[in-house]
Amino acid sequence: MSTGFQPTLDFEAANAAAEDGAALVIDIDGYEGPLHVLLALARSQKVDLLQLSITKLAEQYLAFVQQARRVRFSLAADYLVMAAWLAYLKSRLLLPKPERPKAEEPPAEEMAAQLAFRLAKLDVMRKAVEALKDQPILKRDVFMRGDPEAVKIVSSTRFEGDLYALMTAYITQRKREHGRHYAPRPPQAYPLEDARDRLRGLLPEMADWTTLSGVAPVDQHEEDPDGPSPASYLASTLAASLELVKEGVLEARQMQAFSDIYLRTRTEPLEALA
Amino acid sequence: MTIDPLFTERCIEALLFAAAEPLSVADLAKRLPEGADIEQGLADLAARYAGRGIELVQVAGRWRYQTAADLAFLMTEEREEPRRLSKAAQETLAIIAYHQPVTRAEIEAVRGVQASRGTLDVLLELGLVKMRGRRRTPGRPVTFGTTDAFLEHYGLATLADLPGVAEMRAAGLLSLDLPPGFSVPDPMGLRPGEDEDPLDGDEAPEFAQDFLGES
Amino acid sequence: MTIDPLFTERCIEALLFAAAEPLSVADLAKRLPEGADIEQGLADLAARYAGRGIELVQVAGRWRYQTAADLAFLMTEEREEPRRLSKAAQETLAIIAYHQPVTRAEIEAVRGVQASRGTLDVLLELGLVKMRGRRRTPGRPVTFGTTDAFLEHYGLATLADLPGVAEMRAAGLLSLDLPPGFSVPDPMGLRPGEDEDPLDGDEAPEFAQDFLGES
Repeated sequence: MSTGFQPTLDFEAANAAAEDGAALVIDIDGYEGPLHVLLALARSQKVDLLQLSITKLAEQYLAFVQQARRVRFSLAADYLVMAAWLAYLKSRLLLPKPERPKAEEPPAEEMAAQLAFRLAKLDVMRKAVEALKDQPILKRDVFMRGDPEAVKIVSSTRFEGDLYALMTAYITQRKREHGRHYAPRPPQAYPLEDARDRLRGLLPEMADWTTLSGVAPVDQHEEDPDGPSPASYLASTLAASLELVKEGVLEARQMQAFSDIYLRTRTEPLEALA
Repeated sequence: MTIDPLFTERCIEALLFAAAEPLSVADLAKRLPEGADIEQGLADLAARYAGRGIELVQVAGRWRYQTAADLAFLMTEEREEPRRLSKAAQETLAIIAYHQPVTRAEIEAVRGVQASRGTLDVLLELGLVKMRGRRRTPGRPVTFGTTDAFLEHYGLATLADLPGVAEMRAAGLLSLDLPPGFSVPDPMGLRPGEDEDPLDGDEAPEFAQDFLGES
Repeated sequence: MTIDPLFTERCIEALLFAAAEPLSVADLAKRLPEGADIEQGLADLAARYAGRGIELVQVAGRWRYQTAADLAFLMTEEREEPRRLSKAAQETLAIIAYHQPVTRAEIEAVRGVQASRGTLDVLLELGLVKMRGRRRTPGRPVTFGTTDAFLEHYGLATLADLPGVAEMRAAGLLSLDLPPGFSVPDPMGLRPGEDEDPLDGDEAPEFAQDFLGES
């Protein structure tokens, strides 16, 4: 329980306070909305909620809002709308009745009765909260067997799970689905430039015929799983070797289709061959 | 073959005592010899335990033993720190319990405030409240109701055992449908009774429409 | 000050019932009002319960209730495990409910994991899910949908009553960071026969496939 205004606990004080307009200790956070304030005010009138004097209630509410605004400047809009409406209702109740009521507007008395009815409804629910709290509550007032025996008797057709669980299960998956991205990694290729540079560096050592696979860099997949594949090393080295052949610094030969390719540094200049 | 009523009573006693959760008559019937008068046995047993340190009670249509409420002071070690419900959550729970099935808009109409996000969530998560279905009105809003766990928590046999429910219904305070012609401008923009069909069909919506049309 | 022996008896009764393990006289003395004759209370209680379905016994110097030995046959009957849906089953059920008619491959696409064979079987066995028909696409995969038992369990009148995006948002399940275009399919969106064929009689396609795979 908050220490907020409790008119039911201290009727006389609250009533006396209501007379001189200081009905409420202003506690905006203690009231959830205009209806809750109205109910607190109405209770201090000590009458049947349905017989309530709306004009008196309106006065008290307006005073409350006035004072509350002094305490907290940014008073919620709902409080002010309710204040305006109450002022309007009060004026209609006080004014002499027009001979022909305007269409679309129910009589002021009826509007007042509706408000009283709503307050009675809210009041009865707040009493219900108290009544429920007075019930013997499990694990507070009453206790089940502390050490049930091992037998569990549960009918197998019953299973657990409610709609909320179903919705939660659905949404968690859909969220997961959206979080999942397919990002294919483009295969790493052994750059042709690197292959050419490397092959040029190797030229002095390649006086004898050497197989292409012997020249290509060895598989580095172990150390660098994301690195180029062995096929890429081989392919780039072949392409580079063909370029070097064209430049005239390398010789290549293959005995027949699909057999090994051999490479060797060209010793005679290209022109001599031509 | 007739079954000794005392034997039936003893069997029920043992089963309920050993079980970790409340048992229904059907649960008991499955274990007991055929022909045993279980209803009678439960009644005998309840009478036998009346006023004892432990009592036999019916919750959510099932039976369980529990310690007598007046001995709660002894149970300091068994007591669990209860999860405290906020005032708003308590009020919302009460409205759902007494008005079910009830829509979110109707809860808000009674309270005069919009239900904050967390309020219903907490009740749903605690399993005190569940979604029941949909109202057959435009928009088909979801309706809420209480669970068996709610009844078990508050030690209620059925919803009819909610404190004061009969008086409230007699006073017309549980009807979600306000009398015809309701037109209080609501700061929250909620007008129960205008777009709502009555829950139990005890107040014909046509009447409300006719009334409005006349003026 | 003397203490009513009956009150002592009731206190002991409640304490032994609610305790998680057997209690010694010293344990009881700590909780009971001073001056209570605990030995006498225990003796009275033991006498009261003699021959009942539950009995008060002393084990290793501590006291506890236990079910009568001759009723042990009640306790040893088949223990039915509570049916709690596994997380995987719960999730699969949710997808089938919202996306039906849906194929196994589509379920796996949403879940991001392969549906284990058991998961769907459990749902089929519980009668929550059924095979609806065959999709008119290459391979003619079997489609799954929910059953009437599913609706009954969740208290839904029709599939159209499944909570939609609005309710999910209201329940705080949908946050603002959802990608644009997120939508929840309408479970009534597809009628059987539109792009699926009904299953032929007693066809059991899952079985056939599994057998082929095993051989």
